[in-house]
Amino acid sequence: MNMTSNIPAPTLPIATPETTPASVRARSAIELQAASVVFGTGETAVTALSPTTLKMASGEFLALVGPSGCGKSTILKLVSNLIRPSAGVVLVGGREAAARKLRIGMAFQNPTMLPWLTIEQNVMMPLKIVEPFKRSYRQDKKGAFRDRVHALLKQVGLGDFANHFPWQLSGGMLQRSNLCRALIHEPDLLLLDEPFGALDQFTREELWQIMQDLYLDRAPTVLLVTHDLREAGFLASRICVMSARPGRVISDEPVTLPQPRDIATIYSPEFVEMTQNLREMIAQARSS
Amino acid sequence: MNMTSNIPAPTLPIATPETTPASVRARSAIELQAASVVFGTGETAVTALSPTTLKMASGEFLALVGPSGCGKSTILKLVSNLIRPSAGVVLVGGREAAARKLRIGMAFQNPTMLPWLTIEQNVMMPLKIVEPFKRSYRQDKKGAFRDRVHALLKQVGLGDFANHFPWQLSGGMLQRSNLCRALIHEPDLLLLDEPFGALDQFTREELWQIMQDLYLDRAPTVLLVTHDLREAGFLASRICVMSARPGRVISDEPVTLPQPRDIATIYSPEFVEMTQNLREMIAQARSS
Amino acid sequence: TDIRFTLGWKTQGSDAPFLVALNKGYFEEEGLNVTIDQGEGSAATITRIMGGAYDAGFGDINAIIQNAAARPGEAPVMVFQMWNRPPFAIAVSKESGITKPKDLEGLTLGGAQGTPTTRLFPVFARLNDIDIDTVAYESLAPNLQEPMLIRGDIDGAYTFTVSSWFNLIANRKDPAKDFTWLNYEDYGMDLYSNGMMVSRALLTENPDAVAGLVRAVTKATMEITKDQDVAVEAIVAFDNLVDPELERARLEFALTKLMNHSETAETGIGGLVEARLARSIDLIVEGYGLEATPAASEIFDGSFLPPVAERTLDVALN
Amino acid sequence: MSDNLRTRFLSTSLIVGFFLLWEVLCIILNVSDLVLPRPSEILVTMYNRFPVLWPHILQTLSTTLIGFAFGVTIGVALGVIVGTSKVAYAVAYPLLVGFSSIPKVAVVPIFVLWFGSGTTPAILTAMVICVFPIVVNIATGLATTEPELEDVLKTMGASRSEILWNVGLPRAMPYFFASLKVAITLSFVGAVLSETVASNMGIGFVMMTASSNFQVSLVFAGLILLALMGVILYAIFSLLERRITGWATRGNDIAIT
Amino acid sequence: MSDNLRTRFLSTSLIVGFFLLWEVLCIILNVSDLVLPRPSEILVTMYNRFPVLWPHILQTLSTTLIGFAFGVTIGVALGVIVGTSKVAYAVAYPLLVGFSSIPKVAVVPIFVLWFGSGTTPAILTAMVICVFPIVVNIATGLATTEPELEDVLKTMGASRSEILWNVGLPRAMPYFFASLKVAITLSFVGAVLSETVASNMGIGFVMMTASSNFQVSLVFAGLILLALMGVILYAIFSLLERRITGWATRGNDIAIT
Ligand SMILES: Nc1ncnc2c1ncn2[C@@H]1O[C@H](COP(=O)(O)OP(=O)(O)OP(=O)(O)O)[C@@H](O)[C@H]1O
Ligand SMILES: Nc1ncnc2c1ncn2[C@@H]1O[C@H](COP(=O)(O)OP(=O)(O)OP(=O)(O)O)[C@@H](O)[C@H]1O
Ligand SMILES: [Mg+2]
Ligand SMILES: [Mg+2]
Repeated sequence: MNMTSNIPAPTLPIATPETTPASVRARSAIELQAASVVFGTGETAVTALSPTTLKMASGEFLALVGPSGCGKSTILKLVSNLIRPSAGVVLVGGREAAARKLRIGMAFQNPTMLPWLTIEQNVMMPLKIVEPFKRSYRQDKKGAFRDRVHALLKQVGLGDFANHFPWQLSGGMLQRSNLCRALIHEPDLLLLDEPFGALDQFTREELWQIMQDLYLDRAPTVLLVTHDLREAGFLASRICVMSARPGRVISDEPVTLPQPRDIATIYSPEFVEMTQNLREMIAQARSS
Repeated sequence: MNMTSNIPAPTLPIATPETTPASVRARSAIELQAASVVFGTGETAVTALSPTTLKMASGEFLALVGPSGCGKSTILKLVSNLIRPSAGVVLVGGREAAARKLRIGMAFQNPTMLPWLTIEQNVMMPLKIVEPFKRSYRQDKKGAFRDRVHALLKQVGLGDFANHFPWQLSGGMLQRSNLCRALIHEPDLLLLDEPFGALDQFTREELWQIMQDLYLDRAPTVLLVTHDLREAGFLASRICVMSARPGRVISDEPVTLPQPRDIATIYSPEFVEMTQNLREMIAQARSS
Repeated sequence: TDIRFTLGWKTQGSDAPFLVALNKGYFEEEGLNVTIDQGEGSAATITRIMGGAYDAGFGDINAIIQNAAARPGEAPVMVFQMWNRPPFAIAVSKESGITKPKDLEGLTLGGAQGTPTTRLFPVFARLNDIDIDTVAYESLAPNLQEPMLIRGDIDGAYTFTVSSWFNLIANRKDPAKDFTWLNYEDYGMDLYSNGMMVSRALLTENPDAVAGLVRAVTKATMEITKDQDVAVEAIVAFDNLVDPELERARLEFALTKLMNHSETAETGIGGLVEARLARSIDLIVEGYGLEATPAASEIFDGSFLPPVAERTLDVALN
Repeated sequence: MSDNLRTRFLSTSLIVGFFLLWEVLCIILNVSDLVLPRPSEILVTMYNRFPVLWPHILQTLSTTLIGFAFGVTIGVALGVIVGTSKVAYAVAYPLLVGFSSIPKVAVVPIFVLWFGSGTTPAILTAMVICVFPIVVNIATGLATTEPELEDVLKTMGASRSEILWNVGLPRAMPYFFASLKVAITLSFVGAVLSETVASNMGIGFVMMTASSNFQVSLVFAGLILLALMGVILYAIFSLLERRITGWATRGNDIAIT
Repeated sequence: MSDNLRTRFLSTSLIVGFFLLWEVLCIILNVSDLVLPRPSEILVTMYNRFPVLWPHILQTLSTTLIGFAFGVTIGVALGVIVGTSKVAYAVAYPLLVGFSSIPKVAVVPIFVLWFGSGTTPAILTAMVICVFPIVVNIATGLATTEPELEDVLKTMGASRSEILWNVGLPRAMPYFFASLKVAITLSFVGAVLSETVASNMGIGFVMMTASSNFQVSLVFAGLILLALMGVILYAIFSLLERRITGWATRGNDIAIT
């Protein structure tokens, strides 16, 4: 696999708004106001999320950590407007359910590639659906789009698998294509649900680098769910810790380390201290 | 969640062969002789596994680490006889394709719960299919089996979710039920494909403990695929490192630390050194 | 003896002889256990019997002739010639101004393919000097004939008078006033038509049963010529869906227009005149271009009929 | 809940609307009742003739259900065979497709010749006519089962029949219920068809008698009765379907407070 | 490969065996050729009468295909509506089930009275008869689409129609192809039915003529021709199906060396 972290974020071979105007940018600020989610009714009701309040400015990179089943994925679904809160309000760019109008890139926890499409076609999907790419797609710029997809796939080490079907890929490979699909259309808001979970440490670190470059370059708003405190510390500008189900945000700290960070940073004493602190906080939350 | 690592491995409330006879045990020795797997033909052919030779004695706990897509899952599928090698031989208990006769517990990388069954029914499935439980199942010992399933689910923190359907669970919860399904019938051969990948560190460590207790108690043969070197070091009696696709085993080292180990062990200098060594080995293999 | 009996069509008043025999137990008196089923057409009766599903039935003698020519020794045999006049006619609307067969040239006629009227048209055309190539044919299901005739989709219909007459009434037309009927009988086709036939097997293996059948039917027939109330009662008992008044009218139509050939005076009802049958056979053989000419004896067997005196037709409508 | 009620209200009124439209169109376009009677006429006829119709309804319903039950059994069995064996697939499909392309009217007389007229051929026809859609859907359901799900049982050492019972058939249930809806309507058609050809009982017989006498509104009363029976059975299957294949049609059920 | 060949050989010989069995049984049981002619007789008749039959074959094939094409279009459209809207589901299903439970023989005369005899009612009948199975399967396919797959497009801000085109319909393809197999056979039945009721062309007309002339083997020649046409169309759909829904019927394709 020819993966080096020096490769720049995928260059766009076709004319698209390279820099999103500030007005649009402001739209990607996120606010949860006492938003809660209850699935089902009666005896079988499950509170997936306690009333949670959380604010994110545009361009922030927030990492969300917390025990299994605490409602992390639920928060991502709320923000992306896939589900509505049972109570409370979810605002994106100051408006309810405004996420529709936004360019969102979402990497689901479970890579849900469409089984009838090849990896290339799957990754191409946002270009087919999301404006302004959609327009060019119709104008038959598919060739250029294909190049773009191939470039991105190559970057994550899947250059040879563009024409394979999802079920012909390994778990980690699927997760990487899942990430590609979330990134390909340069979203203003990135919602990533454990996007590196099934990857070995090295592949993971390479993708961290790519992720960081992309963030520093385009400054989208990013909400990253992860179980890896080092991942959170390396990438995020802020880390929120959630309690066990039904979850609430119990800690909300900025990461003060300067960006860009490099892999060596995670072995630095400040970094180790920070992760240790987080660890303890989570441990406490669990026992309470 | 009321999860303490002190809970013993699930006690079996019904009469089943608690200790597998030695003769059966010997059957769970594994041997791959230059086994290779090629998917597809012609141009699209993908070599999933280079000719690989690997031996495991009965009762061994082997951890398999390696970069994404190198063929780890493929090895598990070979051993469980889900696929046949394109070339070479796969022996279980000294015989080809003998896995059929063996009590195997397999946790797939992607939790494949049957969507029409509740978690309880899903976890119960091996008791319905695998001898000698099958017999008792027919004799309507379902009540006892249900207790057993509930006990195990409770142990992994899913006590409240027995009657939920798979799609009502979070990613990590699904993975835990997936593990339960692999363990419920006390298999002689455990094949675990990243069974803790989607879990937070604490839940993960608790499950490590449960896993270790179970291993020390019943000494099944275990083949564990993982990306977490600490997990490998904590649990395994031997660690194999694979090269990038098409994979081969490039390093095969025993873990000399005495068992049982506790979580503190992973912060001990020997342990850290061991993982550092593994890390370097993998890094080298990647760059070659 | 079990006898499976098929009617010529759905339950109609004209089937009364059989239904009365059934209803009043005349078959039982002869030691026969008869079950009667509805039919699919008076020609299909022959197929049903030849196929072995039925032992006896009410059907068209002309279809027997056709089959006897093709499969000598297999076709059923007529044992009671119920209708000695043919119900075959072409109906055209009065407005069309058609009065004679020749006028049909250049028109479109419609009708079911199974109806003898349709199938005998070539013979009719030749006898009446019609250029058959100029007459277009429209194949229609029986229940479409009258509606399409009324709507003018076809110029004329190949009808079975005893059915069509009343279908036109049901369609709120006056069959006598609104339509002209070109009866085949009036234009050189003095054919016999429906009657009771039995399978060859029954005839040879159980002649007593055949005799019984004929006796029972004769008795019933004689009874209904005098008393149609009995007939209507039997019809409704067999099929309570029918309109009793309509079926009474249909029965009267059959009695007065299909069973009253002048020859009946000598042959009695059920019998026939061999010479006339022979003429019919020739007509049919010629009309269909059959390869063999079956003997009259192969078509009709009058030996089971009771003495003529017991079969003298004297219709009294009440 | 209120959403549910609204759906029900809307759908009921639309169905009622359909019949109203039929009534109104018949009046406006001046359609002769000999061609297409108005629903109100049909209803009156149905009401008046109900005592006479009742035994025929029972007859048709029972022959249809018996034939349908046999048909479903055979269909599922054949579907399983066709869906799991390549040879069976290659043999059975062409034969079944061929047979199904044949109008059953042509087959009924053969049944009548072999089994006499009446109930037996009606049951047989109801049976043979409904087998094919079930076979197709069961076979497709089995063939499209995700191999991953089967792998779960394979690793447990499950036999082929265990895999079929625990994975294949449950997975094929949505397909099965879809085919049932088609099959039951075909069964009715089959039974009625056979009754029109050779029987002295049943809705088919009624319709034949009525149509040969141009009692058009009685014919249509028969048709509406058939439709009603079909709809009632469909409703029963729907209930079953909701219970059994709920997992496949799940949506999000978030409690909004 | 050799496995494939063996399957083919086995299935061909089984199909041939079926016809041989028919032939032999007819001879042994001494079945009258008025009831069920032997395949050999049918073949001879078919061969002898082929020039006469040919235009009728073309007629039936073309009306069937036209009706089928309309039917599929309407079926898919209706299926999409029924599968995506609750109200449509509650309205359309009962009406469709009711209509489908009615033997089409009763409907054809109405078509004939409205549109004249011949090709138009045949096309219409072929059309209406094949709509229902398609609706059912498309609707079921859409209703059972995994919400996770739809979510992928929803997060991209896709419109309902985009989700339908990119997720719903591709997902429903296995269901669609299953229903096509049933639908094409029904279309043939429908077209032939209409031809027997009112037409001067087509296999249905031939069969009517033949049976009124007691030419049973010609009737059966017509039936066999229908079956053959059905099988050929089925084969074409099968090819399409394999290309389009291969993803759903995938297996492991390990190269054994
Ligand atoms: N569709 C649903 N129906 C019912 N309950 C649900 C549904 N989806 C999620 N839940 C419940 O909501 C809770 C939170 O789920 P969520 O997926 O947000 O957890 P998570 O924080 O992402 O966990 P993990 O780290 O394991 O992925 C869980 O208890 C789960 O059982
Ligand atoms: N069914 C299949 N058809 C074709 N190729 C396959 C199939 N399954 C796996 N492969 C290929 O085999 C290779 C090894 O896959 P495998 O799943 O064993 O990887 P892995 O080591 O488990 O990786 P990961 O850590 O990402 O899960 C991959 O390159 C994959 O593309
Ligand atoms: Mg989650
Ligand atoms: Mg894997």
